[in-house]
Amino acid sequence: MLDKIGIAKRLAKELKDGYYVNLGIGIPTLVANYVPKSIAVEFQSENGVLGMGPFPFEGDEDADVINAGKQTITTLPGASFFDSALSFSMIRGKHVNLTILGAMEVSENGDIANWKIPGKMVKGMGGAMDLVASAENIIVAMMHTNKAGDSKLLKNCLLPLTGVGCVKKIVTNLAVLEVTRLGFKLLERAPGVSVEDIKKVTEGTLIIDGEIPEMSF
Amino acid sequence: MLDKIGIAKRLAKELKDGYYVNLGIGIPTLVANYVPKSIAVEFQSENGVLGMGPFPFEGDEDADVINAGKQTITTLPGASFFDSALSFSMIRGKHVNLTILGAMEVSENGDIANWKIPGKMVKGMGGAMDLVASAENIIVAMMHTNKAGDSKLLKNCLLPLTGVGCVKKIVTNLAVLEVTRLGFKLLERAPGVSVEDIKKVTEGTLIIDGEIPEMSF
Amino acid sequence: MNKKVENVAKAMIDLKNGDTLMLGGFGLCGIPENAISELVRLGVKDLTCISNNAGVDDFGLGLLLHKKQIKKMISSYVGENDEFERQMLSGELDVELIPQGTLAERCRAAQAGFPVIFTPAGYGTEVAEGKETREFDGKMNVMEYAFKADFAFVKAWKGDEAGNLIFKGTARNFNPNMCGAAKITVAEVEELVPLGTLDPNQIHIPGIFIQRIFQGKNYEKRIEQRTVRSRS
Amino acid sequence: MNKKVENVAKAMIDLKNGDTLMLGGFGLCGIPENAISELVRLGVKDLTCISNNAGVDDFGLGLLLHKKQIKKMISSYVGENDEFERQMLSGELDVELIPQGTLAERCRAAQAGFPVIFTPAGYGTEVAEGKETREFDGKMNVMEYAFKADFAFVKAWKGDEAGNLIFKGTARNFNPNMCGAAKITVAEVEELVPLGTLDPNQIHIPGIFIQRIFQGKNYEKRIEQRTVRSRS
Repeated sequence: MLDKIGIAKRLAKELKDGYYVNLGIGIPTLVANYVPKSIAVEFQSENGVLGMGPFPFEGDEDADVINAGKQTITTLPGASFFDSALSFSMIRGKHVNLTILGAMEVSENGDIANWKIPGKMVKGMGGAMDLVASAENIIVAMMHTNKAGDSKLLKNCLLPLTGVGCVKKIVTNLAVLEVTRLGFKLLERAPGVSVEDIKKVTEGTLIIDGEIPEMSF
Repeated sequence: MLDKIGIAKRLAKELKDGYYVNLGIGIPTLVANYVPKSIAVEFQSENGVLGMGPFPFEGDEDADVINAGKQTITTLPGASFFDSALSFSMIRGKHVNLTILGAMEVSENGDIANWKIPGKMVKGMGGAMDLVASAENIIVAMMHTNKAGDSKLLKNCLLPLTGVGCVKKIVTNLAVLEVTRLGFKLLERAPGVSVEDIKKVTEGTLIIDGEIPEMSF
Repeated sequence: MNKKVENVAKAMIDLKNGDTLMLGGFGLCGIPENAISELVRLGVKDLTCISNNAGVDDFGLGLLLHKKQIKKMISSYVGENDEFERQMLSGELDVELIPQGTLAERCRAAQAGFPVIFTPAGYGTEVAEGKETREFDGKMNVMEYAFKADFAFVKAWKGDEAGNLIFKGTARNFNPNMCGAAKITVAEVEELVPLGTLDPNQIHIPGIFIQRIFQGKNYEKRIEQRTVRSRS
Repeated sequence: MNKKVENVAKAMIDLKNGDTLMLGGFGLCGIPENAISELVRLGVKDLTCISNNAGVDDFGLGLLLHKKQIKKMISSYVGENDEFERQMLSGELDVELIPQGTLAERCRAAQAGFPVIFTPAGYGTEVAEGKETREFDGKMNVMEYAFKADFAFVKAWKGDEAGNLIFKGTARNFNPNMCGAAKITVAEVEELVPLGTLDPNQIHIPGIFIQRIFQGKNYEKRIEQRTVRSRS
């Protein structure tokens, strides 16, 4: 079973040389720490920066340079700042190559719910609806089950949707799965996790085709 | 009767303090030379400059700084350069206060034709269609008649239209006219021109209400 | 072309109860701090505020919420504010949540004179409920209207009396898109520089979109999430 | 993120007959001179060119027209070109004239992922013939589609290997709006500067919209209308 850092490390393997990547809040943010040295990627943050670097050294924080999580950041050589409209032109126009974001639920046809729980305070969708509506390569990073132990990989989402039929791949603490026409196709198991373990906590259709390899890092 | 410079001088009286103005090619361009000293106006050129100044001194021409007529220009303090989309945001978004442009024909309901003569080489509408479709204050500067002596102020335009119901005022070599619901309302006569003279060469409905004053400069 | 006004009070002399306001900023970054303070001081009520976020409890739009001056918020994310939550759940505050890119583009549409946009964002979700949807090239889109607002309050880094603006870093965000998107756009700047100082080639927003500009003061620029790494 | 290619030939290695090209520039100002020369050298045919103007007889797109490489032009103004006129009147050349603001925004729509725009420009004229029209707020609009193009060729003043661009003066024009509006955007720059040289706050177009960039050469920058005043 993976912890959050393990999920982030596995997600980092999805990065390809030359990718522009938008990372959501939470586990996805950690992915930036594990970019393979052999490739160049640039991180876009929808509040208006491309080419984000690490957090600033203590005392170097600039209130005017933050990411979409409102965290103080730095920029790398080649970075640029821009307005919100141009930022979403990058997203809507499919110039961002990969979006990694968290979710409360994903359905077997690729629907995603990650912004609203009826009866609870709604914080808003932020840029998530634009991202999932347009990105061609969307990977969800999440725990396989919620705190109550219920599967988050469902036949149909129960929560209000963020986007329809958009998720391509899911990396959880237990597995890597691809969203196919027939359901969740199991691609990899987390170390020490069996196919049976994954079956038990996957409510949506799970496709197991041959031997399922254990993840390698 | 006015010459081109006279028309430009009369047009300059339409400028108000604080106006952003787009001047078309031909007579309208001359208006920039007669801005009253008491007011501040800024000239916008749709190829991407605000705050145009006079032509450069000989030898100072910069191929990268031109106006929409492709003429080399200079800029004044407070000028800015921008892309074509933002330029037409200024126009379509009604941020430009006054547009002065030439015309081949104007109809009594404010239609304008100024871009195409069937059978002749069509040069294109350039920015004229955007300007006339959106500007709230459009003044046409033209000769009252064409080279054949026919009226250019018509009941209906005969040439393909550039825009519909958009012209507010017309300044010709003979008169200043306002486009009203009932037709062309004669506001002023050019020096030495009688109401009869204007009647003769105005094909569209001409409204003469009381004494028509001679233009003053 | 002098758009300069003496201070923030002069800049909003004709603002009234019930007005619709656009306010730039993302989180607390690039918000028009002086304008917000003046709105609090004026005590204007029943405001509709178009702003990506709603501030925090004791800063930004949170200050207006605290005094119950806001009738309706149009935002994409409002998560950092307890008073907001209380008013929203009690029904005192009307909230319209829309996707962030849609928010930006509805501002830009108003600035650029477009009546509507068609965007895929929100299709198939409750954001699209009651809205026209339409397929183009095999993809469904939602029709969204340009905003209509009385005032836009934006914050820039540098500006001149002609209204030309330059923003800094990610404090740019929605500010340029809101310029000229309301009947009156008021810009507050950290530094009002003499005309001719700004390079015409490097101006982010030309003055034509701005009606009033003033030199702001006492910028706090609060940081919401101070994240650092150690120097070792 | 290195988008740098050695030269213009490498930048258009996969360009082919029948492609649709966007070309920046207004008149002869800010046109991608190197790309145009290479298109002439390659002799590719049946091109559709989206460009505000069509050059003059012996410069700019006029060079391609002269060699009959262009099948169709989509422009707003094509007035300065005798060969253009001849080919158009003889029916050899297909010409679609559209309003300049519509041209800019159809590029921008492609860049920004919008399928269509609704603009008042051209309503009631032959430009609107055969197109959907619709009233919003009492005003009629014409529906126009985002362009689809294979290549966009843009010319910038300065750029870096990441593809970040800065334009100069009115040579900016359509260039930024075409970046990322085609499958492949090729930028040629007068000066390719080392990464990190450009101020992130002053970049007109971030590199994400650019696939290939190269240092151009031998810029002629011809002036179409040399207008001056005497120093006396």
